[in-house]
Amino acid sequence: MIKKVVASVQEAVQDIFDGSTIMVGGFGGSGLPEALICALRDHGARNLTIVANNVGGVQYGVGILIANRQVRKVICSFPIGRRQAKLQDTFWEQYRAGALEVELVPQGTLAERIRAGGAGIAAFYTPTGAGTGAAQAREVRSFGGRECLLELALKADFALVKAHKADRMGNLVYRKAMRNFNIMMATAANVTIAEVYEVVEAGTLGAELITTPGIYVDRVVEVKVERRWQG
Amino acid sequence: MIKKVVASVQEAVQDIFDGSTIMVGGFGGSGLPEALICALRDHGARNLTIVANNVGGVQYGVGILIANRQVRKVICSFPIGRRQAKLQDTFWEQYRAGALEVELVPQGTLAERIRAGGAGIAAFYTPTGAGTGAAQAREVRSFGGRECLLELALKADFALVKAHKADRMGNLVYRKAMRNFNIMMATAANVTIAEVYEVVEAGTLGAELITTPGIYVDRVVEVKVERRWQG
Amino acid sequence: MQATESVADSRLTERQIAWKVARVLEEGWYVNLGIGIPLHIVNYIPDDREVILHSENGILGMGTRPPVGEEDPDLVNAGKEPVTLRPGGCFFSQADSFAMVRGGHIDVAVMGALQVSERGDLANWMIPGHELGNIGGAMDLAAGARQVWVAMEHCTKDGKPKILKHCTYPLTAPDCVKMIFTDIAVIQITDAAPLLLETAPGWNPQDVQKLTEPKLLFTKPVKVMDLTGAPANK
Amino acid sequence: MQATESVADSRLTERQIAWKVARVLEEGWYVNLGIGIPLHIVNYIPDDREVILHSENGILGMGTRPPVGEEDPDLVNAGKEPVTLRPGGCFFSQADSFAMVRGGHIDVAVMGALQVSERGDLANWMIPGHELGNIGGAMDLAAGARQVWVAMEHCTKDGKPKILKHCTYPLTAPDCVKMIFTDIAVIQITDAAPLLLETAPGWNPQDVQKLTEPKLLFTKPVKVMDLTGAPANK
Repeated sequence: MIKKVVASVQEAVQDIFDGSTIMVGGFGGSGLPEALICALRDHGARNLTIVANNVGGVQYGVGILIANRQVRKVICSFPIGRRQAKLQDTFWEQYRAGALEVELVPQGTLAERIRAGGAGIAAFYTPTGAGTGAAQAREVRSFGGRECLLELALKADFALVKAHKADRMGNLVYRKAMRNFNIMMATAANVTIAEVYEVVEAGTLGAELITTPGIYVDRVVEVKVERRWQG
Repeated sequence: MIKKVVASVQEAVQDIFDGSTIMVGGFGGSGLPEALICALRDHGARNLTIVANNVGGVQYGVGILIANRQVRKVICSFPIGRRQAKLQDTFWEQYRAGALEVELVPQGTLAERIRAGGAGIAAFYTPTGAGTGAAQAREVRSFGGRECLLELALKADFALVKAHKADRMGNLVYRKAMRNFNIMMATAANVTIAEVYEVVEAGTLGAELITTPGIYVDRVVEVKVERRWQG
Repeated sequence: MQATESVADSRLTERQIAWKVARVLEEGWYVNLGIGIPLHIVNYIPDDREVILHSENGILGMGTRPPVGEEDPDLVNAGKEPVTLRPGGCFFSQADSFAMVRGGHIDVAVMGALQVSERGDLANWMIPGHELGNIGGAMDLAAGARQVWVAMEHCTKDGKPKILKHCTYPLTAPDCVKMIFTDIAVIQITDAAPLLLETAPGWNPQDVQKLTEPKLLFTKPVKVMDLTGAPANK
Repeated sequence: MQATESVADSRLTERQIAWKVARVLEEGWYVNLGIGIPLHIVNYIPDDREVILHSENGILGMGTRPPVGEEDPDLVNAGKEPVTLRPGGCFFSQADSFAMVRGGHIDVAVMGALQVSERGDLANWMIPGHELGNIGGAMDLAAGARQVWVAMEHCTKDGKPKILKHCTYPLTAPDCVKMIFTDIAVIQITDAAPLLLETAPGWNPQDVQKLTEPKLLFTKPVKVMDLTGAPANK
């Protein structure tokens, strides 16, 4: 019997190695695999390349790992908001010292590059960024009279994703706007680890509601937390 | 108030013009917009380019339009099965006379080209077809040591799709394996026309079950038919 | 309401600019609202007009902020603020969300701007001298939406024009802006030049021109904004 | 069970070939079954082994054909035949389905073949001289699955080898086939040459070699298939 549920977040992240590329789902705090990120901080793997939409703060999101100096490079669309005052010092210190590299990618291009990684599409042409500075580092080509940039697929060693519910086969369902980057990231990593609020019986998630089929998920860990708005 | 529901299949297809490119959803009889196809036959538009996975037979699917000599070109992965004996004569007669062109596309490439059309991706590189005769008509390029072919987005003037239920805003939900080509085709046409079994109140389809958001749908027509297996 | 003199402090507030944009969004349009002034627009769409709001994190049919205590951490907008879902709304992934954007399915994207050029070039993601900008979804929206509208203050904090002959900041996308709503004017980008459609009450075209680098076209008399029903100044 | 002589009529039936493949699919694998012999495989997977079947029209967790009268027109397999869904199964679009395939998420695709070359080239979509072939999902599956297995008759109807030094029919994909299951043998494609792993009862390696164009490797004694529990010959 297929059983992808593991007992703890510690067990779930134990084989993450120094130098890994790790995709981290979520948009702000929505769909963010908070417990897995904290487990990764405690685990201590270093020299990581993180793919995530935004960095977050010193107390949530990828910012936790940056503050803990585990990150060598971030590939993101929104590196650091002005509100993240507590993270600013650590972030800029590492950035200016060259210890933290930042690759800025437009959000839709980031989402599509990750989808391409999971879908076996090696590269694609998008109009996003044409006629801007972004075009300087890209191959530019016209299709139907419209300039497009060539963008390459993104893949990862691990993906940390967050969903609402899972079953033992790794099927995931999301609640409201949790899907964001989680759906694509789950497809684009060698090992996909899902943090969920609840594990339920196989066959009870609803065949038409499963938006991450278990084929993409290697490990599931249940993290019971109270969900409330934290302002 | 947004109201995309129209009264009849005749009204739904009335502005389809000679020479249109039309995507037709379905895989075999599953998710096939049968009533819209029949309405298009009765409407009589000619010189059509049809994008569909398979041609079907003389009594169902795109084959109805071929038998009626309305089709100039078919873009598909599976043009004509051996079982479609009744369609064979008409099909081959037109094909050999040069009146019916067939563009053969691998099924996954077809699906992805249609998705790209809807998603504003001008073109993409896929490993499918590399090292085969399909590569002769394509640009070949290596990514990470793997040969890929460049494939262009597909778009259409009209898409005829089939779903289970819809609301007045054009949101669609599918039942079981009906989704097949319908989901992508709905995104890739200037005008998307959906045939559904039932129109329900907005807000009752389930926000997490809507797989074709109304943004992609221009017209909805309810066709009450009994669904049973026809062998 | 004809403007007769320049009244320097009679500028629209951010909420009034948002209100102004909300009045001209049409029934049935699919609209993306960017961070900043545009996010206020949701509050001013008339109840009897169905405008469907898109949020790039995967929402169609976004509604207003919920009452305190009813916020849902799994239901936030592009600014990561809590929102609601309207009947007929739905959820999808960020890839599907930007497929919508890039594929030309969004009727209007309303965005903030640092600079707009006379031909509609948009710069809104980075100030030179800053080490890193935040691109977010701006480049995709500017390149993908059918129309890009800008909602912004007419001038920088130190009073310099933000509507320029050429943008000096890094571009978000070239040649994309169609309409500009500011605290003193409504301007349409046309092939010939920016066209001044409306001025704020108390502003005449010459005053707007002084705060705008490229030459503005206008037809006399330029309409003065009717702010009846707009949110109060404070 | 040691084969001692050539018995020309002791070939496996199509269902026996399918049964043979089904025995070696492993728990937890995601498997796509092509049209023809492979579609029978679903019937022979042991009940206590969870092998998850993918159907390219958008199904994971496909089960066997339902009883007569319970067929559902909205639930068919790649051959457009009615099937069922197993607990934990789900549905998706054809684009998502081939994203799974192309992205290397399918452990094994089992396909029919017209020809297989000694290096694993696959030809299964067109017979030269026919005006049009039906590609279907074959090219995507052959290029995208982690492993491609072939289930086919060893020879053409007129007795000619289908395992060749070089394919003469149009290729579906080069260098993709790893295992070949036929009515008389199980053969693994290796870097050196095709390796004969098993023969059908009544067949010895030399008999199989006679019906196979490239030189076969084998280690003596070659295993004879154990057909205990296989479906009956008729």
